[in-house]
Amino acid sequence: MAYRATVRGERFVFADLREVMAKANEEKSGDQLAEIAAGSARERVAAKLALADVPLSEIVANPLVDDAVTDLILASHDTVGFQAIAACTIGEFREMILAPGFPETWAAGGLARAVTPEIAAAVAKIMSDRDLITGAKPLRTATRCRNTMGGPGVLGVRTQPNHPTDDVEGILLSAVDGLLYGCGDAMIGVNPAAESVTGTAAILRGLAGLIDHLHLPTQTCVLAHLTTQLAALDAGAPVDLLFQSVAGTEEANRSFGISLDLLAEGREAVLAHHRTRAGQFVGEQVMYFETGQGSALSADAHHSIDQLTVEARAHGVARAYDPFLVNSVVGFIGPEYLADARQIIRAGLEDHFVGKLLGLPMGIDVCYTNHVEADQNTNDDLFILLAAAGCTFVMGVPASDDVMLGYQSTSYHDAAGIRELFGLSPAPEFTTWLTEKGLLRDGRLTDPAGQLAATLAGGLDAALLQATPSAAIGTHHPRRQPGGAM
Amino acid sequence: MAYRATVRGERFVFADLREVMAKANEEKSGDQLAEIAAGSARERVAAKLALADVPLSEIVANPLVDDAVTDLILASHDTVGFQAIAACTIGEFREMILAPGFPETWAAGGLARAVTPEIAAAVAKIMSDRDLITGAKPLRTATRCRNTMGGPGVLGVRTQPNHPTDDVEGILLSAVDGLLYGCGDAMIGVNPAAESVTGTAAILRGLAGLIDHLHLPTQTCVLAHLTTQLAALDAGAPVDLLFQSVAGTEEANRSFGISLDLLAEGREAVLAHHRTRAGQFVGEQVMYFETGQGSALSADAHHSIDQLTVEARAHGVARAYDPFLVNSVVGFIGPEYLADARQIIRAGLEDHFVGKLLGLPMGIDVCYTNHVEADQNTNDDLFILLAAAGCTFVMGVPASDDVMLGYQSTSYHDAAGIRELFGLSPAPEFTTWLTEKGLLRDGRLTDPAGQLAATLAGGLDAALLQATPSAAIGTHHPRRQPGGAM
Amino acid sequence: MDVTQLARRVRAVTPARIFVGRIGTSYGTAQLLALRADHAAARDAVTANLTLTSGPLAPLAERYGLFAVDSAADDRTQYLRRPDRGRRLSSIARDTITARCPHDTDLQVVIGDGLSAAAIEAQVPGLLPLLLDAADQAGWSIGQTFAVNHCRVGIMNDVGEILHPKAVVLLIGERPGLATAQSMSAYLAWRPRAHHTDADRNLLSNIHPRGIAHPDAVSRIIALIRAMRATGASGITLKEPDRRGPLDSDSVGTAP
Amino acid sequence: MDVTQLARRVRAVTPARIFVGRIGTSYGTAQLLALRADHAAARDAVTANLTLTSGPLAPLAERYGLFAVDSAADDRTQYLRRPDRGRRLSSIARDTITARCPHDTDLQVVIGDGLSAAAIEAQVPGLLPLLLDAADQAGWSIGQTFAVNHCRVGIMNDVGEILHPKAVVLLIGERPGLATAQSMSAYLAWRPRAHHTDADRNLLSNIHPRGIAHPDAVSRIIALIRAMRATGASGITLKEPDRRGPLDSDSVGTAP
Ligand code: B12
Ligand code: B12
Repeated sequence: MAYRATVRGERFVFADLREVMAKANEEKSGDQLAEIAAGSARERVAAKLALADVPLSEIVANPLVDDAVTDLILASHDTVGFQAIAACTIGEFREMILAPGFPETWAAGGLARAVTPEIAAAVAKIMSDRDLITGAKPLRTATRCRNTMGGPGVLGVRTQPNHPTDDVEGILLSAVDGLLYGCGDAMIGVNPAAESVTGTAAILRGLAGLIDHLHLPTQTCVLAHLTTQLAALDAGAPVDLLFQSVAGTEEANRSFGISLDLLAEGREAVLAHHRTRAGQFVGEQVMYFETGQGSALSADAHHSIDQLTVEARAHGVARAYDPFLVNSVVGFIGPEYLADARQIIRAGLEDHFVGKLLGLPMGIDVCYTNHVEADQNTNDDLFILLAAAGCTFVMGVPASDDVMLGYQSTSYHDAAGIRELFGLSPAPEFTTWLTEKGLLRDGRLTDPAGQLAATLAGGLDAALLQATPSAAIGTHHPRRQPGGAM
Repeated sequence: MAYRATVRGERFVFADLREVMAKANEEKSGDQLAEIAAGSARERVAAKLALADVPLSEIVANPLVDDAVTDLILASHDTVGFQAIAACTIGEFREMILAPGFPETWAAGGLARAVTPEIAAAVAKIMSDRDLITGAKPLRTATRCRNTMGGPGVLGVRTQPNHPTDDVEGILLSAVDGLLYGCGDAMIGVNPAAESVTGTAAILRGLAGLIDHLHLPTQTCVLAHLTTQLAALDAGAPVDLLFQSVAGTEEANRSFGISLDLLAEGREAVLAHHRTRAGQFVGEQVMYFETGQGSALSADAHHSIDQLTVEARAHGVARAYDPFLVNSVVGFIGPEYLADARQIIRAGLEDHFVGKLLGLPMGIDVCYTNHVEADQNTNDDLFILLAAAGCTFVMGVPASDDVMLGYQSTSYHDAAGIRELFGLSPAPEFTTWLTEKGLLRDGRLTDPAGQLAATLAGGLDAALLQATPSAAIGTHHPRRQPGGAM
Repeated sequence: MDVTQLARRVRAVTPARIFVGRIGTSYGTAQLLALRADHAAARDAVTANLTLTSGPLAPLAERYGLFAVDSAADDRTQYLRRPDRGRRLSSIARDTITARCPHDTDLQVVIGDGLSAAAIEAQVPGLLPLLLDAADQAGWSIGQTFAVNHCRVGIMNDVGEILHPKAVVLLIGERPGLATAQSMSAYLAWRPRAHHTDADRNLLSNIHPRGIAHPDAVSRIIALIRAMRATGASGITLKEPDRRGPLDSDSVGTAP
Repeated sequence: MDVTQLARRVRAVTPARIFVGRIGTSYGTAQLLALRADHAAARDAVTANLTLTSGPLAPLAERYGLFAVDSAADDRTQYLRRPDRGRRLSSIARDTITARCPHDTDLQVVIGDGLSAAAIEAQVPGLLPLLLDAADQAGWSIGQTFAVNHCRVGIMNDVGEILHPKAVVLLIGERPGLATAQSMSAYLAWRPRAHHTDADRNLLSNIHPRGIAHPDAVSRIIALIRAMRATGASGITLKEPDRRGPLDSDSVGTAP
């Protein structure tokens, strides 16, 4: 079915929903790369006008691609709740979201599950940045693992203490530094440089040791491939959160080496494992997903769907597995998908809004690479906009510089600073811990006393022993071993 | 005196302070147009490094240009208070500003007057966006005219109800619309299309009528040339605030048709006039200034000083006349000075920080023109960043579209939305008025009842009579007369 | 009178987008997208070039022998980033006007695209004949009108230096707004020359259908020229004469 | 142990910028500007081109007869925006390697600039000889190593289609970070061909002075190749062998 709109006398025709969705997007280099972007500002507005008049039911009735992700989305669609909004157009749905009272309806009626990813993407396309921020702010979803994320006034921080050779001591030291800034409540999550089962297990054990010895109310994660984490779990390593990068099409997920079944199996395995560690968990959300505009196109698996819509579908995948946290790593890949500061900021606000509307515990890795037209001021700006939008969590990377992944995110300093600026706190359990340890007073970081450093360092040494039990008796200090493969 | 720095083995030399100041700036098309910008990212960092090591005393001792503005700056410099910071380098001064306790020192000791515009500009150059925001937020300066601006938790809004032919009815209707959004507390300020004394007087009388008849606790301003406003004052029109665009060099001000003496005389005239209207004013701040990066260069009167520094000097000019409000109209001129969204956002944050550090009641007209690479999302973003930074006031333009000046600013909607998002209020006197009228309840806009519209419209008609007394007896409805020249 | 009646009153008196309603604190979808559409149109206006050989200006060019010269800006892109070039005539332009225009006239009219060629195309055909007729009736000698591509206001100085007219009127396209891209200004200067700044100029802005109408604009331009002739100066010291004041043509007659 | 001692411990074990102190919640000025300087350097690294004819790679090119071909990306700017082009060989490149490289070898090594030619210049001179020697000692037939300008990981498919090697090792520059622009990856694939995705590949990343050292990298690459040879597959099903595991050369010997 074709869509039409006229702008100042000029008529524009769009062949199908996929085309009108793509052309209604704000400018993105990735959509241009895919050769599906609007050719002019006028065509873009025309597509927005046409899209605004499309009823939600029409979007649900016309899947953009026929694959397993679409099946999953439709299977998990709350068709009963959907009746309340099915007749709305996208333009009306935007107004409904921004009108007073919507957050209450959304929360009370569980409207999130009535919204499909494609609907969420479509409405984001016709929203201004302020709409995306105002719209997202009141939509909060609380989740629980070893602590509680998403509560009111909480801005979580996942620390990312990566190391170029997965050296456990280096990792733990970075994590401890984060604690001094009140960071790590969302998770201490390490991306391993090596895809090795023993390396992954060693990091998992080291992090668990830190948590045990410091009595830290937070959860850990090692972001190896899901299959590697499961192998480490089989080998006896403690897994708090099972991670996987997910994309918005079946084919893109295949290029990531996963299937939806694998995700389901992995989740079951970790839930079972958690039951063996009774008493450690306050909830049953055990999955952590990362997404980001461009990854499907990067795998040439986007089926000519625009990157905002594919990203929303990735959120749809994540939602089906009841995640603890979901993270769009927004400027991570490079200029081929988001060319500059302006596109990164827009994408960050879109992904956050879409995730929130879908009911996800959505966080954003506010970041950029060194081959894109952006800099740390871009990060400062987007971080503050997201704090205003009520973002669930952000990243804490030492001085913003990830020494293994080669990109810049938000730092421990940034996170602490923005929390102060907005009067936001870490997760409640974590806030209690920080306050008890004397690291936080009246919501402000303190200058920690020397005694504390000793405690932390003690926890660290104990954790190191736990990571590599052999190190306790061997002559080699663990850091002298090549981390990833030890 | 030459300045030097080495970046990764590469040596950079800067001939003098003016060069190091210019090259330390973030990228701006205006500095490139003036051929004084850094040639590469490395040179820019080198200049920042060199500038960070310059002592404040050296900056004060080496004026960048010898003119009346410099004389004014030096004459009004608090050299005694300066002793406390004179030995600091710019890098140390940045750290002092960001350290806990600085806002208290600044407020208590009146440190603002010890800081010269050039020092404020220099420190802004080595700050990140987050620094500029965190640094500015606690530095608040309260001012008084017919109400109180700058108090804690207050975000003021100047409405700008312009009209292409200065039609008083059109202007008042636009102003009334703003009131329904809680806007107009900072001022109702009209830019006239025509530079006519009678036209200016008519608008001044119309606005005063609105205020009288609605008992509005706010102040008005007609932004004609200062000499035109004074002629209207002489002709008996009521002037609350005397406006003038100011620039950072004597020569640029001359191209604006003003001198420092003229500003002083104008201020005295309005103060005298206010004494004849006793009881209407809660304070003696009677000046309103607008500035903006690029205006000196536009008049070819920048003396090869970079636009951030010249802008700071314009703030220095404003400060000398004890202003009620100062406004940097940040993206107003065009791409020759600020090329795109990124440059506009950066300049807005810089101007706001510099003004605040200097002790000004600083507001920002968050705006862009249609020949620049920016759009309304840029405005949304910068507005929110400034709200986080504690900006004194912003603009309220009907649906963002100034129908006379041809540019887009922030709208009544935007202002109301951002106040809600951040929990900020209008000036206290104005909040009371809005609450009494039933326009505001618990800090949220209400849906005004029909009765209210009648009241407003009644005030409007009465005000119109006041604007052009002859209209009451003549046959012409005022709007049928060519506005500016009537 | 309720809010709806207020809104009706509004549309008669101002093009401003007031009483448009709100959803929470946001615009309705139609309003939001209308702003976007207008923004797209305004951006197009900035990049359009001026044409005398076809379109609405062609008959006028024919009638008044108009021709176009270039400023020192190479193209539209450079023009936007280099206003200094838009303020200078190219050397060919200098030669052309030296050769083709009478010098030392009472009035020299110049047309400049400025930031909106669309404004020129929309306003000049109506306004220019009225202006030249009025000047003629005032008994002033009139130069050869010409157009400048990629033109800024400062071009008046070069025109003054080369042709030595008494008064220069520059009809130039204002930057396009969302409400209209057809707004034109008339900038005026008395004996403009190098180093004249804006403090030495006067202007009338917002000449367009919802702004100043052509006959009104012309009588105000003429009144300003009279005032310049009377005082021998232009700029900041000269306020736009009150229409009932002593400088109005009715009271002062046709000379100066 | 106080915070200063912790900080000392840090510098020995990680290049991460930890325990750097704070002013309020901001960086100290020196730290802030150091990050800016490193950012400027990283951006330079992205735009640099690979050279075999001079600089650190020249002796190596001489010794191993290295030559360079181009991907389908025209230049650095296009390369950044068009990864699809960086994944294909230009048609000249296809002809060149068809003609100059032996086909059907056990191991084909390819060098790609990727996002950092500096990484290649810093790592390849040390690593390549060790790698080729080790492969030789394993008794594998080795192809003619060559370099690809403006290269993406996906280029391995074209190489596989044209030369039909068993294993391909692509040494490619990772995107530069602030800490180092010298980090290189080795991507591996077993019989790569069209439509292979990243799920069919393995890799070793962070080969640089503070990451994996050359001898270690080489033994891990060799171990991965052995594993590929043993299983006849690469990619997601193949985890990097444990260094003490059954696939280690010590225990499995030189074949496969
Ligand atoms: C960018 C990146 C990504 C991007 C790739 C998209 C893109 N167009 O670039 C995204 C976000 C999609 C990604 C995803 C994953 N990545 Co990754 N990624 C990187 C990173 C940070 C930089 C790569 C780089 O500079 N490439 C150089 C340029 C020139 O190559 P390119 O052709 O432009 O891009 C290709 C490669 O980046 C490649 N690639 C990226 N990641 C991975 C992972 C694997 C296993 C493979 C085979 C290929 C691959 O995919 C791109 C398209 O072909 C590296 C870290 C590093 N320091 O290298 C990690 C890294 C390579 N990724 C890693 C992992 C584990 C993954 C995931 C498996 C995570 C997960 N659990 O799902 C997924 C899935 C990868 C897959 N099979 O597709 C590990 C690999 C560990 C190992 N030794 O095997 C690394 C080393 C670090 C890490 N932990 O993230 N990744
Ligand atoms: C942009 C602008 C400015 C900019 C000019 C800088 C620049 N490089 O463009 C700034 C912010 C500096 C400015 C300042 C002022 N402006 Co102004 N400005 C405008 C605006 C919005 C657009 C002009 C335009 O599109 N120009 C077209 C392009 C092609 O010209 P340009 O060569 O690129 O730019 C030149 C003109 O803009 C000119 N210019 C701009 N304003 C003024 C004002 C006067 C009196 C003169 C003679 C020239 C002038 O200066 C530029 C450099 O030569 C108009 C509104 C409108 N709708 O036109 C008001 C307008 C022209 N300005 C006006 C006024 C009153 C002023 C001020 C006197 C205000 C004050 N009290 O100080 C000052 C000082 C002007 C001066 N003498 O220098 C009035 C003029 C009323 C009248 N009929 O005389 C207008 C109509 C509306 C308004 N109230 O702001 N202005």
